[in-house]
Formats: sequence, structure tokens, C-alpha cells
Amino acid sequence: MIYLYQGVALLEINELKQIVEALLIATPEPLTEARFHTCLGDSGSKIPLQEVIRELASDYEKSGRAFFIKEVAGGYQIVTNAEFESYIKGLFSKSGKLRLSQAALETLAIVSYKQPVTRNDIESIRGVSSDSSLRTLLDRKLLEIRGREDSPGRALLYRTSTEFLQYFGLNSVKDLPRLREVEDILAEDDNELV
Amino acid sequence: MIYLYQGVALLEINELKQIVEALLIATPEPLTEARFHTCLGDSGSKIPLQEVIRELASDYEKSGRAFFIKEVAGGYQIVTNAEFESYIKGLFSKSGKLRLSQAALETLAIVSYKQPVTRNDIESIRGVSSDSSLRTLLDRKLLEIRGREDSPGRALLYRTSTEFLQYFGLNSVKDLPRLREVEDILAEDDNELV
Amino acid sequence: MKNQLHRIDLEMFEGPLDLLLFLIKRDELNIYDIPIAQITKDFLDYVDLAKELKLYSAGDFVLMAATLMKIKARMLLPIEANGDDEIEDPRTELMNMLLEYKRYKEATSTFSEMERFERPHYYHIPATWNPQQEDNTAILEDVKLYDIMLTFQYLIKNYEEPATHSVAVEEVTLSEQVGFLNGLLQAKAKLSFAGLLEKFESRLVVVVTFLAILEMLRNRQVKVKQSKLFDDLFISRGSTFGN
Repeated sequence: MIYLYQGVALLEINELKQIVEALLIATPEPLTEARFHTCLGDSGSKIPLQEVIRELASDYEKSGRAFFIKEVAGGYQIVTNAEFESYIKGLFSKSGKLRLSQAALETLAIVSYKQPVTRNDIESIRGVSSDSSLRTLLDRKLLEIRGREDSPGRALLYRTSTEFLQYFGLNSVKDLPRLREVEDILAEDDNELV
Repeated sequence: MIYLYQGVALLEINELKQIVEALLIATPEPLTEARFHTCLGDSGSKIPLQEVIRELASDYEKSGRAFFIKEVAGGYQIVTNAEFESYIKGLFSKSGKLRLSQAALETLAIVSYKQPVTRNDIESIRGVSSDSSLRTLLDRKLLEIRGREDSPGRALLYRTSTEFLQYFGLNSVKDLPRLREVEDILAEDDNELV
Repeated sequence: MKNQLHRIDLEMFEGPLDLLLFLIKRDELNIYDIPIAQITKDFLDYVDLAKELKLYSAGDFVLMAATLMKIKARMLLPIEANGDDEIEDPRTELMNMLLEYKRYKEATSTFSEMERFERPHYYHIPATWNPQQEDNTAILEDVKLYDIMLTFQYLIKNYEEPATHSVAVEEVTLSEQVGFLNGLLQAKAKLSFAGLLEKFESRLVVVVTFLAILEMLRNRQVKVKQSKLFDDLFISRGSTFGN
């Protein structure tokens, strides 16, 4: 099948399927009809994405691929078949890399630079409750509780763990990069030839 | 072909190929042999990932897939074929990948051969301030801060990241071509003069 | 005619070493035996032109210019025997720096090629994996020390009352700094450049002061001494000082 536009052959269906496949593999978010047409430019304006997706999906099913095309959030995405979930879990267990939510990262950053700190200190900087991020970070052994504040409230004090230091190759908390040290790097204007 | 372990059939090759395919689709970082065995648990300890990858790669080629399996950063990842670049660009707001400036590439070259290095090490070789290149490279995660120098100044140390290996398609920094020796450069210059 | 530099040349150098390598190659000079007077002149012409075109603030180039002039001055002195028979060529250190830089500059072109080769390939980005109950907060791919630092900086900036310290724009001109140095040299026979640096808050003032020194050096109002490349510079009165 060949797609025609004003009598001119545009793209052959097999070529189209390959293009859509490449887009599905590379896209950081679900591939929408609109985005698809941006990618194809003028030649794609008359081609319905849905039709190509349908053909591609049936190919995947017939050839026993371990993934399928899922319609999600107004677009399409490649996801793995449910039966492989038990194996995929292993990719995320005890992963060498930290995977943290933005909230957890913020909490970790505050504890790193301000330790020892109380939950109150953290929350007054972030402006939101930080209970669940503290729990996540304690669970992952990135933070630990070390004693209590020396004031009437006797609030718990949080600080970073040895595991945290090891992960980043630091000998001690004093070795964290200080803001002043990288200020030059962070300065917007510089004198370098770019 | 069936994989046997102590006389017991473990997994049929087609099933294995599907599992590896699912892992490749789901992994956010290169799939290493070690991670593969974590995912498979006991049943996978005798199965060489490399062999399954080879079979899968040849399937992809034969069936005209728009992607292939790349050996990178000590593992395997799915990558799109070069011919689809012009379409894929449209997925990203800055129309595809930004190229690194000459200054950033120089800085990267120095870090990759001499790591871990301080900013001073870099600047004394380049003879110019390298703040903005360092910033670009940290922002793009091609470099990372890794601890401090073990000397009085305690300067921050920089080294290349996994993203660096992915960006340049390298399996390890050991794969970089050897740096030319000063003597070779001089010998060549002498020849030019003749 | 060959010494004429065109604008197109000006934008392609990564720094003073890169420019020197270019001059050496263009004029087919021997890196073992660099004609220092000639290369210093060409180098200064370039720096002047770059300044005129305001291509960048010339700090690193000015520093190299001072170094070249220092080597040039030392070449004019009778050769001093260093210890027994070893005779130290004042150009040795510069040559070593140039060669070391050249190694990495060559490697840079390899990186450039690898980048070009990898450019058309895109890595598969997996859909976020959500095993049943998982919360849907944004998952960061992987966290680096740099992210922790930036995050803290961002939070603390928003947290603290914006400090209302006025930023005084320092207007410094070359002639002001020439006058300033003249004044100091009236009082003191020798100035340390590092010592001067401590007096200045901004990089701009440092650079302008350096340019002033360079200017005075060319008019022979001052002499500049440096014992080693990138060591401190010592400024003293020159033959036309006070004229």
C-alpha cells in the first residue's frame, strides 16, 4: 500500500512502519498524532498515525515480540508484556543508581548541607511536609537518625549515612562540593571562547 | 535449543530471547551480564547473555527492525538506526542533539585521559579558563564530581560518567584510542619540515 | 602579508596555546627552536585585534603575552650555565606546554568524530515502570553529587530573604589603572602581581590592570619579572618611568 497525496506517492507502508517504530523507540513521552506529524513534516500531513500503529501492533503480536504498543495519555508508547514483570523487577532492585523523586532529592540536599537537621528545619526550607521523603531516604539507608536536638522539643536529628558518602565517593561530609567552589562554573557569563 | 542445568531444562531459547527483549525495552541503563543474572535469579546463572543477544540481534536485522542492540558502557541497550535521524529530531524541542563546543570537547578529552582531574589540571593544559565547559558538561551529565584530591588544596575531582560512554558509543574508557606520545608528534613535525 | 590576521581566524582559537600552535604551523616554525621575537610580535598583533573586536576579555591571552615577553627578554641575556653543563633554554617550558596541549587537541578531533558518528542514533527511552502501587512522583534517572548541590542552591536561594546588597558597577579604564600603578611604583620599587590581585574584587579590574601593565611594559614605563611560567609577576620601574 502506498500513501498518496495529490496523486503523488508519499511513503510506502513498510517505510512508514519503520519510521513510527523508530519514533516509538526514541520518544521520551507518548507519541501523539500531532508530534508524529511534526516529525514527518510536509510529507506526513495526510497520513493517519492510528492506521500505521494498527499494522505495527499486529506485526508485533504475530512475531511474538515481548512488547506491545500501548495507547496512553493521548499517544502511543512501547511497553513490555505483563508476563515479564517478574524479570523486569530485577532491573530496579538494588540498582547501583539512585532513583529518587524530586521531593526526596530536595530533602537529601538539605540534609547533606545542613546536617544535623530536624524535620522542622527541612520543612521550613522546602515549605511542604517532608515526612514521606524522609521515610524513603531512611529506607534506602541514605539518611540516618542521629540523636535528638538539645532543646525543649528534643526533635530527632537527621544526617547522611556512610552509604551516602560511599555512593558519591566522599570521605566525609566536609568533602561535599561547596557552593562557593563552583560559583565560577555556575556564573552565567564567562570569558571563555565558546 | 534448550538450556540445561544439572540435567533439568531451564529455559527454551525463544523464551529467553523474549525475556532479554523485555529487559532491553524496560532498562533505563545498559543491561549488563550481572544485572541480567539478577533478573533471571537462580535459573539464569548458567546462561550467557551474550549468546542470547547475538540471536536477538540477528532477528532484528532479518526482520527489518528500525533499531538494533548496541554494546555500550559495559552492557547492552536498544538504539535506533541512523537512517531515521531526520524524523526522530522532531521529537525534541531543540531539534535533536546539541553538539558540544570545541572547548567542551577539549575539556572532555583531558578528563577522559587523565581522570580523576581537578579544574586546575584541565586549565593548565588548555591554558584557558574552562568554567563554562565544565558547567555544560556537568549539566549534560557527561562529567561528574567524584570526591576530592588527597592533597592540601582538597580540590574537587572530575571524571567521566556512564552518559559519557553512551554519548560517544564507547564500551569503556579503555576503548579510547591511545593518546599520541610527544615523541611521535615531534617526529612527525620534523618530517613536515623536510 | 602573511602576518595579516583575518577576522575569520580570530574566532577559531580555543586559547593562547591554540593560537601559538597555529602561528607555528602557519609559519612552519620549529617547535624546538621557536623564534620568540617573531612569535611574540604576531601574538601581540592578534591580541590587539581581538581586543579591538571585543571578542572576549583577553585575560588568558594577556598572561601568555607577558610570558612570551619574559622569555624574549631572557633570550637576550647571556646564557647562564645552570649547575654544571646543563644549559636551560628559556623556551623549554613553553615548548612542553605546547606539545602537551597538542596531544589533547588531536584527541579532541577523535571525540568530534565519535560524536558525529553517534549523533544519528537515539537510545531507547523506557516508559516509566510502575509496578502496581508505586507513587507517581517524577523519578530522576540517576542522581549525581552535582544535582544535590544544585538542588540545595536552588532551595536556599528561594528560602533566604533576598539580600539587598547593591551591586556597584565598577567602571575602570586603562588610563586610570596606569595612573594607579604609577602611584604605587612611586611609593614602592617592586610590586607583586599576586599582591595586587588581592586588592581587587572583580575580575574585570584584574584584567584591566593587567592590560595596563602590558601597556606600560611596551612603553618601557615598567619592567616585569617572572621566575617561572604562571608564577607571580613582579613589576618594577622601567627606563621611561615617570616621563
